[in-house]
Amino acid sequence: SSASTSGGSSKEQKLIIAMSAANIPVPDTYPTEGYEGMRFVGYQLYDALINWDLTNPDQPAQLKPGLAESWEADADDPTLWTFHLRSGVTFHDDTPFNADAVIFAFDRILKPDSEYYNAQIAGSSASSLRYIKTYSKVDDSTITIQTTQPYSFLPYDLTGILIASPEAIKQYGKDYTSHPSGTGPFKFKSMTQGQEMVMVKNESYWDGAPKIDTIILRPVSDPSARLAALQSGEVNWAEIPPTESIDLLKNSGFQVLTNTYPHIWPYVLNVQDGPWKDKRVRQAANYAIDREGMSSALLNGAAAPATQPVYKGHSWYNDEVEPYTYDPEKAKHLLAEAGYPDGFQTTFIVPTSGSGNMWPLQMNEYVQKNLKAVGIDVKIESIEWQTLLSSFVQGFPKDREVGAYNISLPTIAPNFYSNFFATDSILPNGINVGGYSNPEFDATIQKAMESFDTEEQNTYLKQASGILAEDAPWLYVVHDLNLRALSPNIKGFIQPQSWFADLTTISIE
Amino acid sequence: MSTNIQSVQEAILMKPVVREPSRAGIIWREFRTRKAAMTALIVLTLIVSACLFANLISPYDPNAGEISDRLKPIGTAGHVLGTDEQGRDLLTRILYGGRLSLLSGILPVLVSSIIGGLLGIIAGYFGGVIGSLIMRALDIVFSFPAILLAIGIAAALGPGIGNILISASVVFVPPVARVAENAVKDVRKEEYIEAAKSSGASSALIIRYHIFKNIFARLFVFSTSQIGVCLMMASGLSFLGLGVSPPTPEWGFMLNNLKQLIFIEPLVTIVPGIFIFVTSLCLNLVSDALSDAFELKR
Amino acid sequence: MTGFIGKRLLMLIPTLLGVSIVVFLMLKIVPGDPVNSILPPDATETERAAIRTQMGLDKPIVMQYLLWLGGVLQGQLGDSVVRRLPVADLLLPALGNTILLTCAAAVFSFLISMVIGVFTAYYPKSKLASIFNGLSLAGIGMPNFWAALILIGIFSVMFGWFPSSGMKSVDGGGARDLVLHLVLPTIAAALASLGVMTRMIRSTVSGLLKQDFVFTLQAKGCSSFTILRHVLRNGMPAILNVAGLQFGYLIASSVLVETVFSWPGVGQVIYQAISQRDFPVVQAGVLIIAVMFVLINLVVDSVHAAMDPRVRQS
Amino acid sequence: MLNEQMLATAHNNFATAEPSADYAMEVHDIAKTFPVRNMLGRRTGGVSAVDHVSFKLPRQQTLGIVGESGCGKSTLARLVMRLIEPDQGQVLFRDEDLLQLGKNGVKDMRRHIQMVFQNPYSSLNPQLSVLDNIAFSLWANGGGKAEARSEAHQYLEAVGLPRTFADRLPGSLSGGQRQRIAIARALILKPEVVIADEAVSALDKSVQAQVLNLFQDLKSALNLSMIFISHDLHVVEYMSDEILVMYLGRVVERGPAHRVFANPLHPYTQALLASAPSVDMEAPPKPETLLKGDLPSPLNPPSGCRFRTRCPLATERCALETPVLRPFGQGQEAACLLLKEEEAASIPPSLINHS
Amino acid sequence: MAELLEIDNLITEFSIRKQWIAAVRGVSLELKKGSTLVVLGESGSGKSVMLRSVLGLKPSGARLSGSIKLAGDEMLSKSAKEMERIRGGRIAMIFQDALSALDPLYRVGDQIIETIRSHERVNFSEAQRRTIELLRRVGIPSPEERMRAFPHEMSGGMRQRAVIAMALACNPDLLLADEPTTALDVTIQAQILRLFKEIQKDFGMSIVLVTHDIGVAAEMADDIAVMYAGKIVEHGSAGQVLSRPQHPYTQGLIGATPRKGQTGRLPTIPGYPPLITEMPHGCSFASRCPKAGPGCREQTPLFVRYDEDHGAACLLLEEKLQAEF
Ligand SMILES: Nc1ncnc2c1ncn2[C@@H]1O[C@H](COP(=O)(O)OP(=O)(O)OP(=O)(O)O)[C@@H](O)[C@H]1O
Ligand SMILES: Nc1ncnc2c1ncn2[C@@H]1O[C@H](COP(=O)(O)OP(=O)(O)OP(=O)(O)O)[C@@H](O)[C@H]1O
Ligand SMILES: [Mg+2]
Ligand SMILES: [Mg+2]
Repeated sequence: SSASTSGGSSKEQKLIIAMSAANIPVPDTYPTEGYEGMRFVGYQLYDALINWDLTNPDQPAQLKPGLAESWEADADDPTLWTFHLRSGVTFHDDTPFNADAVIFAFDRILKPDSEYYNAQIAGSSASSLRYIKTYSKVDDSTITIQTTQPYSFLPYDLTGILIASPEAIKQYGKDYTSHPSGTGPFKFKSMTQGQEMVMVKNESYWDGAPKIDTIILRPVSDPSARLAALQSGEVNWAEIPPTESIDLLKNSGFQVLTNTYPHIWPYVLNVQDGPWKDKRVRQAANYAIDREGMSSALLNGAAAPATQPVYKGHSWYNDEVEPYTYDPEKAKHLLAEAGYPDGFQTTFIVPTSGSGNMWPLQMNEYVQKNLKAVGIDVKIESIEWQTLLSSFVQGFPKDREVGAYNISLPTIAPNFYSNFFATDSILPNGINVGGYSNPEFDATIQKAMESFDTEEQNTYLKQASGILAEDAPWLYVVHDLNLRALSPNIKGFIQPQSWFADLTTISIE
Repeated sequence: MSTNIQSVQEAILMKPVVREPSRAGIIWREFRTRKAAMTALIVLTLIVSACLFANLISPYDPNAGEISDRLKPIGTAGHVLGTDEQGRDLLTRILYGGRLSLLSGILPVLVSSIIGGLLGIIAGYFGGVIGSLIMRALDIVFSFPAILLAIGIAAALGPGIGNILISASVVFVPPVARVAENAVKDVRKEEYIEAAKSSGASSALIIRYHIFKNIFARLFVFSTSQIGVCLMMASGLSFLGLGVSPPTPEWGFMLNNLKQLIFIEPLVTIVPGIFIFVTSLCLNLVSDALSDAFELKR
Repeated sequence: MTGFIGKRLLMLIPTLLGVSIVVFLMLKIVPGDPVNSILPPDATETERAAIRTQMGLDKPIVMQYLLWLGGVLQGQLGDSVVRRLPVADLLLPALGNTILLTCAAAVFSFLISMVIGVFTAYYPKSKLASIFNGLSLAGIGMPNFWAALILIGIFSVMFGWFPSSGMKSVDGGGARDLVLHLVLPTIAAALASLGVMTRMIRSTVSGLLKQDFVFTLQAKGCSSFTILRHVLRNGMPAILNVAGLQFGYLIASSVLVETVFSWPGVGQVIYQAISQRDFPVVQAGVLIIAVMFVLINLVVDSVHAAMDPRVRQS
Repeated sequence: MLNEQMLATAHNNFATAEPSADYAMEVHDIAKTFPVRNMLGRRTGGVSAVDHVSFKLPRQQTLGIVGESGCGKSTLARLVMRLIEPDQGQVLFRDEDLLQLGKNGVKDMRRHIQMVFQNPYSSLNPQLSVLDNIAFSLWANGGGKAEARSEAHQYLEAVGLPRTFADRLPGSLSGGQRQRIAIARALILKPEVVIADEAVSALDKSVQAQVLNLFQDLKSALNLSMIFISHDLHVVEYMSDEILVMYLGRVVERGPAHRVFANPLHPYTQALLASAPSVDMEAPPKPETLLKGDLPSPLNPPSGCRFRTRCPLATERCALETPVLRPFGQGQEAACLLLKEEEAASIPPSLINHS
Repeated sequence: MAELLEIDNLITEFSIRKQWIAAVRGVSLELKKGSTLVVLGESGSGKSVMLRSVLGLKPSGARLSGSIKLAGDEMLSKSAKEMERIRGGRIAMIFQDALSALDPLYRVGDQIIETIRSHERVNFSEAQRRTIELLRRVGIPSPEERMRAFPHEMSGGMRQRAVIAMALACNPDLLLADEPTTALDVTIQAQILRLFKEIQKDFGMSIVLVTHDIGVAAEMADDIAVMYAGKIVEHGSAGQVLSRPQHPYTQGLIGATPRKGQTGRLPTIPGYPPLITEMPHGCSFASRCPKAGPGCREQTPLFVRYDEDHGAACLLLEEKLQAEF
């Protein structure tokens, strides 16, 4: 093939990634293009105080020290945290990393009156900043953070705040995104709008230089096009190829990778109004879905059944509750019990794209068919992801019946529980859009938040998962498996249980 | 040329008076001599009636299928064109889907022909300030990139076949109005319009009997030629995911669904595209021959 | 001549104003909030409101329009909400790419349709002519997104002759690489206009061949080549007119082809911007395309005027 | 060819003209200048198409208008019908000034003046049947469709066409037949005045004679007054009682047909007559010096006498003074500065010969 | 006497719906050097088709048979290239509508120059000089300027003069004029007809002039041929044909034209000419002929020369002549 290129043969090792995003992420400290931008640009160019450990494929990614070597909450005042910063780290522009850089990063998103305040990044990081009250520099390698309440999830939140070189930001101002500078394993080299971004390895990365020399990101939004690009050798890494191509790819020697990770593809049910108010109805729907058929047949193994917010094997997964099985009879029974022996009609609003939406409409169609079989007649309204988000954050329409939003979500950080299910997050105070409220759940989450012992915290979160499984405020369908395909010559990549990926371990043969 | 026509006409005169063929009859006779167009018409009729009587032809429910039967290749026993990703019979879905696809080709053209035709007639007949106001306003719509306009409208109204129909209708109004306006301007010069005016006829009557009847052929031919274009545009919008809601079948939407399989099961993916293609090809052939037939009559 | 162009330019102003107003109003009724493209789903309403204020989205629509228009008139298209870049940085390279693709498609379809159109007009009854006619009809009837998929299937997957997406190989660059990337999108984009142009050229030329002046040329004993020259010169305004429209359509309908081929063009950018509710990009993009569309037609009209003394003098 | 009986029945309720007034129509000093505008709609000049024309149409007689192409014959006809708004003037018809009437008044009046147009291929609606083409005028004036059609049948026969033509489309008819239909259409409104604008010019000679005969027959049978416009002098002479010769928007000569043709006064009339090819082999040879050059542009017509640029006799005075129509006896008038009244009777047959 | 043009039994047929239909049905004519032949006939009688056939400009799908000899040279056997040289060179043609006969986008002068240069190897300035000369010859004032005009900038008479100049460009032996004055006003027509006479005198060419106006025929013709339904029904010297028309059609045509001082009903020819696709048996004029006998509808009349310079194709005439002998 005339168009073949693969970085392996020569000395220069090139990793060419076909992203599913339609565009190159903007390389600021909160890149665009969602978590894919974080994955390929954010965590490659920058570090946070606390990073993700992406080296163990067998358990959900854990936190690990990033630019902070260690941290602790004050035993007497659990709202006061101290972070000990790593020394000897320099930014890509050769300026040193220190406490000032961290303070600058916080100022940039938390202090609206500071010169370099950036509202858009602030907005993007908002959910990570919600519990931070104050922060201050103690010395060059120490900072403290005061939270608004005892909040043990803070380290998770801090993974979302990337630290950039203050000098670079000051120097380039608005043009910073053409000269981004972090401490990450890769350095920015160049970017062509709509076409590609080139990053090169940071030889002096504090955690060991990456093995490959160059990463090239290409936005290829069409799954088939990604497949074609991989097959023709134009790229050696393709995110989410068409699920149907898995066997084909495997047979031709490509590495097809999947792994569970904190992602869920659910329906957020409207539990305040209409039939879904009744727990039995919600459970019935959960029993009506053939998750196995969806994940192994429709999606060809690129998804795993979901019966709780998190997947089996996750430390927050509650294996004491009976998981929902495919049991249409039981579903019908429950419906009859709830007073809907003949089922009912409802509308689901679903997106046409989004993470985990490998075949968005087909997946919804499949659920539609399952629910129809037990009498729940679903009308699907498919709208664009952005429209869906707008609609979602405004809650369910008041003037007509809408039973659910299909919205795929990350379940990385434990604050996910409070954000989506806690009573005090009900609209408009938060985005508990369905209006689910259970005091027992609220109490459990509060305890988790105030518990600074990981084991104990996990116990509470498991309990919370159990309650959510039983109450079924959501219709749990599948967990995405982060399908990606790599050329045979890519070695050393570990598919972690995470949204993100460690590209430093990779080499190309 | 005119002598030719004249003498043909005179020949008709000399003939013993048989029943005068109707206008439609004359056109049909002309049309019939074109083999390609006749074939196209037959294929179209087959497609349309197969779609209309899909429920009689196919034993399957277009929305039912077993997931275990999914993606059967073309020629599978029981599924002539194979099955789709949910295991539904593809032929059945094509036939049912054809209803919407054909509708989305025809209805917007019909609507825009009526609206555009009316605007064009008014602009062309009265001219002056009203005329230029109408035409300039339509220019604005016209200078929008059509597919983006449609995407915009569809985005504004939300996806759904109804909104595709609306946006396609809007997109086709300006060209129809232009054709109508030009046709009216041509007809307006004719002496019979002046004769009608001098007999004291009102504008409404003149438009109805003289203008409309004489631009009808041009408008009709143009409109029929737009059906194929409209069909393609609507399916293009569906292809972008702005069309019908599942599980309703529609060709562009089916193509969109199956597009992920292009490299894996190319034949399955090609099927809905072929139907769009063949239908619009036939429509073009027919409208071509129609335009020839109409011209001959004139 | 300059007066002609000047007046035509003046007449464009209301049209373009109208276009800008319509875009604005359309965006007003589009549901979906650009703020959601910036914020994660779990952001709260206060966080959203802050962003909205910062972007000026809380001002009345008329105010927003006037501010934007003022900016545009000063050459400032604003910043992309989603991509946080100046709109021009985003649009201009994409526009360049689209124009490249469109020009390639236009040239391709113009040349081929010229040859086929003239041939079929001269020899309407030949076998080859009916084959050409069939092909041009097929071109018109072929949905370009489908044609694009098929082209990829055949030429990149089966034969591997051409790359399937993008406009540059990773190690590539240079003209050869670009041309290779350009081939399939060009064909897919050109298909429909190829058909339209062929038919249009055929009917123009065959109409002209029946004209008295052609007859006079024959009677004068001019060679067929001279006659063809006269015919083409006379047909050129009509042909250019349609070609101009087609060029506009090509730009406008690039969305589908660009999507399938991941061609980083303006159609893609605007389409994404619409779905991401990135209003400044949509506004500027649509306006730019509309301007190009009317400018192309202006150019066509001016060429017409330059070529035809009757128009020039009227 | 003409079915007299049909005609009689068809016209039994024809408004029998009261012979009181001598003139069916009087036109006074009518003028029209078409504005010429530039692209922005600003007026940059005008085409003086009809300039201060007056004439009287004697009842039940035919007024012939001759003149070169572009001299304003059609414009004059349309002005009289108020199909174009004149700049000034009076059209007296049935004791009313047509130009003062409101919109509805004009509509009512118009039906008494009907026109037959030049081009038989564009004067009939190709999409209406022959019968409906004729009947349309009646429905347009509020008649019922059925009655209109039955009346149209009578007129179809009156113009010498078989009833079997009724359902045909005009497309299948020859020029002569179409012109007959156009005449029937004009007559069905029972007009007093018929204006035939080059109604036979597009017809073959053999067919032209048929239509001319039809006009003659109808005119006498229906007591019509007619304005007959043509550039064919022989035809006008054959048809007309009175003649109006126009040049570049103005009347240059007027008078009884036999007088004007036998004794043309104005140099232009003379030139016109001399130019017409003659069928007679024995006709005197053409004068050596024919009219020079072409009709000047009506955009800026020559000053003074508009004919002076082509007139072999023109003097300086012709450029300064605008000639008006002056009587030269026996109802003949001409607008030429060089003619002396006393000379009129003994004016040489061709001034041009003597130049 | 040198016959410049001899047409013998010329048949021009068109393929209409897979049938050969003749528009010119066996025309035989001859034209002496330096004389003018006027072809008179109604619309659709095949006059233009005949002229075009002489030029070898048949529309695609038409076929010719018979013989056309120009100064003894058979035209029908010439190759396309040879015909190209003859057209505009030895034979020139002028059309009815001078506006549409000229290419609207080219200057009039350039169109004449182009004609000259496609026949003779002369340089541009020489061609230009000759063009100016020609324009002056046809009576166009200040030809240096007018040659730079576009067709639409000229008046009808001017344009027709330019077209005549173009036809004269290569000094043809034969000039074919298809209704050259029909679109013009009488005064201009008279000018143009006079111009024809002058140039004929100067250049010594022969002219075939097609018209339906008997007046024009009377003015111009040495010989007149009357055409009806694709055939010559009467042919003779102008004086003979006009003053002693033999064929009923010619008689009708002449009668139907109003003359000076004519009053009363005009004699007419009833009905309409037949259509080429449906030629009746026998005499094609029979259905309209007031004198037609039963034989006329069955027997096709032959062209009989009953005088040295006069002949006609009419059965009645044949009978009459036979009776005389
Ligand atoms: N290309 C053609 N194909 C078929 N029939 C034709 C063609 N050209 C001419 N004819 C027919 O041949 C006949 C003679 O036409 P022609 O143009 O010679 O008539 P004409 O005598 O020149 O008439 P006019 O006075 O109107 O110019 C007509 O009946 C015409 O319809
Ligand atoms: N609607 C109009 N706008 C501008 N000029 C016009 C209009 N109608 C006629 N004229 C001009 O007025 C003049 C007289 O035209 P008119 O048609 O009355 O002449 P005519 O004598 O009928 O000529 P013909 O014999 O060619 O029919 C012409 O110069 C013509 O160009
Ligand atoms: Mg006129
Ligand atoms: Mg002719």
